[in-house]
Amino acid sequence: MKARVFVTLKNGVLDPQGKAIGNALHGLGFGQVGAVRQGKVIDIELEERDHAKAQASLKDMCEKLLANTVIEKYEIELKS
Amino acid sequence: MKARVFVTLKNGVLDPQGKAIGNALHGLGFGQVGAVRQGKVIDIELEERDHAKAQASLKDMCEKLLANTVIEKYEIELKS
Amino acid sequence: MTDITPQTVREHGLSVEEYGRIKQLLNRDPNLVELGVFSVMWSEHCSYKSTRAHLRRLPTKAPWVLQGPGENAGVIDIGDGDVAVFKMESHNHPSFIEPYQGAATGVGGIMRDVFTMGARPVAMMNALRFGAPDHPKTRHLVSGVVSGIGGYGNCMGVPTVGGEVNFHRSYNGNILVNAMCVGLARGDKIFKSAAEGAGNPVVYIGSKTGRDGIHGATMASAEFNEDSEEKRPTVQVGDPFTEKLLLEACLELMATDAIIAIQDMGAAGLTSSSAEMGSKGGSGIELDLDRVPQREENMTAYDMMLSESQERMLAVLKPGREGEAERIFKKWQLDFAVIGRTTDSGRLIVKHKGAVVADMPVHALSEEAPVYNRPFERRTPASGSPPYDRARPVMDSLVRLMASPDIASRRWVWEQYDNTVMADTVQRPGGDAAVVRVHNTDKALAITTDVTPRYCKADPFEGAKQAVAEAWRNLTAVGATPLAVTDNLNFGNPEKPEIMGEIASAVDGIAEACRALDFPVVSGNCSLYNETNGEAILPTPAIGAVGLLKNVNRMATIAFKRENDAILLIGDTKGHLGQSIYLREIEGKEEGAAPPVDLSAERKNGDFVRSLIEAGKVDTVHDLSDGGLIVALAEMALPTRIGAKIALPATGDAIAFLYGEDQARYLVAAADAERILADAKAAGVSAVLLGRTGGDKIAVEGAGEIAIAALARAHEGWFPSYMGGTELSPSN
Amino acid sequence: MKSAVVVFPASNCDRDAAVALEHLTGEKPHMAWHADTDLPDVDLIVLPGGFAYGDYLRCGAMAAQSRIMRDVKKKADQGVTVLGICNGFQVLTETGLLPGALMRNAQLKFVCKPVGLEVEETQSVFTRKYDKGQKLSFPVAHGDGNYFADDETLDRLEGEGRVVFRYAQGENPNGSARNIAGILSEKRNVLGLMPHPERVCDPMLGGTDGVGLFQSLIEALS
Ligand SMILES: Nc1ncnc2c1ncn2[C@@H]1O[C@H](COP(=O)(O)OP(=O)(O)O)[C@@H](O)[C@H]1O
Ligand SMILES: [Mg+2]
Repeated sequence: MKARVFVTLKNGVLDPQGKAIGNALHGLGFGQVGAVRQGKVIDIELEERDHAKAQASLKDMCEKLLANTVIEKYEIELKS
Repeated sequence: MKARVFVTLKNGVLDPQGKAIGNALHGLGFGQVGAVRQGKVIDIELEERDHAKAQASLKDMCEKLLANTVIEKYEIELKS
Repeated sequence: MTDITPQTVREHGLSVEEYGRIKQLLNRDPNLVELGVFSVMWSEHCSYKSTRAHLRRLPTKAPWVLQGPGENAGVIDIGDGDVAVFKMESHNHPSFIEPYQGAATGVGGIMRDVFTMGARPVAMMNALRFGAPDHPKTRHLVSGVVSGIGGYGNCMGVPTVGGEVNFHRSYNGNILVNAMCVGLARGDKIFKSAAEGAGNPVVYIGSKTGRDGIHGATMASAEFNEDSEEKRPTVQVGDPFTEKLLLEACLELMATDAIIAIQDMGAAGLTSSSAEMGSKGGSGIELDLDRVPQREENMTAYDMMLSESQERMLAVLKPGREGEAERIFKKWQLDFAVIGRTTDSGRLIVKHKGAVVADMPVHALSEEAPVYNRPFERRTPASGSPPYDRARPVMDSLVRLMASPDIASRRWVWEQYDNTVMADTVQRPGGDAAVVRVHNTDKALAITTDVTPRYCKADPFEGAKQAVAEAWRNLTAVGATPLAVTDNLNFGNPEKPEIMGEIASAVDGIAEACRALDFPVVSGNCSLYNETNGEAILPTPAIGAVGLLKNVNRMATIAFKRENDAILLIGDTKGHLGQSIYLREIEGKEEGAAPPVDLSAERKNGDFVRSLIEAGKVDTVHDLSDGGLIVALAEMALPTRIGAKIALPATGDAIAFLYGEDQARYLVAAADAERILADAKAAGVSAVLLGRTGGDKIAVEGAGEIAIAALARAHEGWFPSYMGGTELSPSN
Repeated sequence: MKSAVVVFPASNCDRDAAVALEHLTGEKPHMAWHADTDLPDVDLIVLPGGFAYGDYLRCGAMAAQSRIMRDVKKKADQGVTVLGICNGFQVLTETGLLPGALMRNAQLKFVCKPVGLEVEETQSVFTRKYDKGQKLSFPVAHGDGNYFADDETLDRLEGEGRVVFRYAQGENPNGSARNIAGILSEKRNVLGLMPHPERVCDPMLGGTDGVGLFQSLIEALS
């Protein structure tokens, strides 16, 4: 099974990196760009058939390691 | 319109971060974890109604700034 | 197996003659693996085929040189059984394509060259040249290179203590990233790369092998053209964490006596490390590629032999010591595998999946590599002293110069490098030379890198002399005794006689200066083909140099320390404005003769200044270089905001006197002028009293004055405002 | 005072911390390997600067999960004094021994320079030898020193006198909330700070402002 985990800063936590990308895109002439936020995407291959189990252990991984929930939130996407 | 851009290392390019995360997950007892790769996700708000135009300018942004296509590849996801 | 066609040969960067020679050496046609191996071993990068004949003219010996060129790094004796190990290396092409990773892996590569010798790296330097500030790519390259150097070096915990940054349009399409590493070891614990003896295990240490940078070495030996960015050759990604583990693990293994030979896998990885170790040890090597730790699936023998995956080492151990070594590497979570053994066959034999996939005489790969006496034309040096506007207000020009790209403060750069980790950095970036204490002692190494490419363009011989002289002077200015040099020869396409002429003259210039100053070359690197669309970079023979302070408590820095100190100028001033920063920035002229270098004056003046520092008579010294006397004076005033008031000597033009770039000169500040003037007279050194420190201005009688605050704004402002708003670092 | 310095694979200020400790206490600290299960009985545990496990993912995240940290946590809970410098501070927040998080520097660059600090709190084993409001200069060297916590936490830290060091006016090098440079745990036995006191314990290296911190510890713990 393959999973994709997104780890992004919580709303309200300042994201200077996103802001810098936004500014740089403006500088390059992409005037239509509004807010930009940057996060991490972590692709994980899992040896696990059971969808629910996979979901549960991914949640566990996020809580224990992948995200720092003081500042970050996460989303889990399971692909087949 | 909202877009999500994924920038990840090309296959075959060493991903020290992914490797380290994989090792750490193993250390935490997640034995079912196989290969791990880490990339960036960039969420962009766009003032643009036309789907095709949005797609084209996002591609342009990726080529010019968001990805270094020597080592990275990108995917664009447009939402509404 | 793929047939070798003329096109395959060409794609491997080999000429028809070279291919013929390979067939002759093998007595048959090579297969593709063998062709690949030859192509990297015979590339410019690995074989030095264009420069080798010239490099022989460099002086490389002195009683304190324990290892000159020919090993991974040079080694010099610094007393008490301690040695300094150092080398400089370029990562120019990869850094242009992927600035962060290119620069990062450059740092990683040069560190491996130093710790593979058994030394712990203690200081890093970097000499960087970028295109014109207004070129659309420059900011992005500066930002990526600087964060790449920091990203790698900071994680390694080795302080990056200095370097150079220049801008010039000739580097628009070919930036230069030269990194230097200095390490410390005990003289009786130096490791070399000669794989002596037969039947010894060959072990692979470090990261797994992937298909990284295959043909990186051949890429570094070919000129860029417009579509090479499209072809996008693979660039390696660095992993400083693994390198840190590799460093500690290697040093731990080196503390045992299990190692016969060890060599980093740099450009051309497994190929060059095994061939070089075999050739130096006069032995053969048999490798079984099935045992190589692999990161990717279905790797071919060709892939593995040519991979440039980073953070790997090859070692030959004493038989029976494999277990001990393996335990150490497992502790550090690194891959370890016995992948072969040494033989007495003199051949490099490579097996893969049970078959022999390559079988070549080791000497054919290294000693038999082509050496070219390429045709060269020495250029007639530029001459004359261009006219300039003598009525221009002196102090306005000073403010402009202080804010010009080549003189403005590099604080924006060095604050991104951890320059104090290891708790021995005694002089941080910003002075004449960095000073790093030898841990637990009162002695210290002084380190600098220097070259003035505009002088080298005008006159490759005098320019190269100047680079050596300036490096020597910078070490002297902190009070160190200059000991030895590493060089990085960055030039254009050596197949052009005028470029080859630049190289030949530059080598002569380095050789003459090093000989006159007792300053042997102990290591170095060449980077050629730095051209885009036929336009070469300015000739840039970067000089890295190391000196020794026997007593770090007797050291000088550039900052004025007290009010009312006498300011003295050591050395003669003729007012040489040809090729000066003043002419370029203020008059818009890159013209005239490069300043001539009188090596005996350098030596005499430098020895005198050093003797003052050693005797404790002087603690404030700055050598004069870019921008001449007045820029040096401003730089001495800025750190402590103590001003100065000087008078011009009676003769000559103020602009030439203040901005001329005559060589062999220093400014010193000390309480007692009379004593120093008397000492100078006795030593036959010319010295004049210019004025005194004090106040919050730089004032030159008859030429005006300027507030230090205004100079500080100009000096500190340029870099941050130039880089402002582009703070996107490409990684993480 | 007996001390231990925890060594993660890519700690790189472990030696600097050990040198400062030995120099000031006259005793060599115990160097504890990250894979060890427990620490010896000591008065002070130091988590040094560096890059622990390469600082991939987030600084200190993987180190927080290492074997030795379980014992550090246990001992901290029992009241043993713990000092986290730079990367050590990051590890402490990731472990939950200190509140908040250290984010990427606001200007997105690694920063290495001496910065001005103010001693805000002298009621601690780490700062009793300093004066309240005393101005110090310590070097910083980090890419992720931007202290973040929600307002409630920040108010509590300030209210309970747990903000020990602040960056002086105009000297905040990383965008830290309320100029916070170092904070104490609730029980006041754990200090995390981004600047490096161990790099300013030798006049040759540009100052001795860091000595007071170690002398405070010696006085309190010996
Ligand atoms: N310009 C030079 N001046 C002096 N020595 C040089 C120069 N270029 C290369 N060398 C020496 O030639 C040897 C091979 O260099 P190189 O291939 O760069 O080594 P490595 O493979 O260890 O990086 C080294 O010993 C190096 O010091
Ligand atoms: Mg080498």
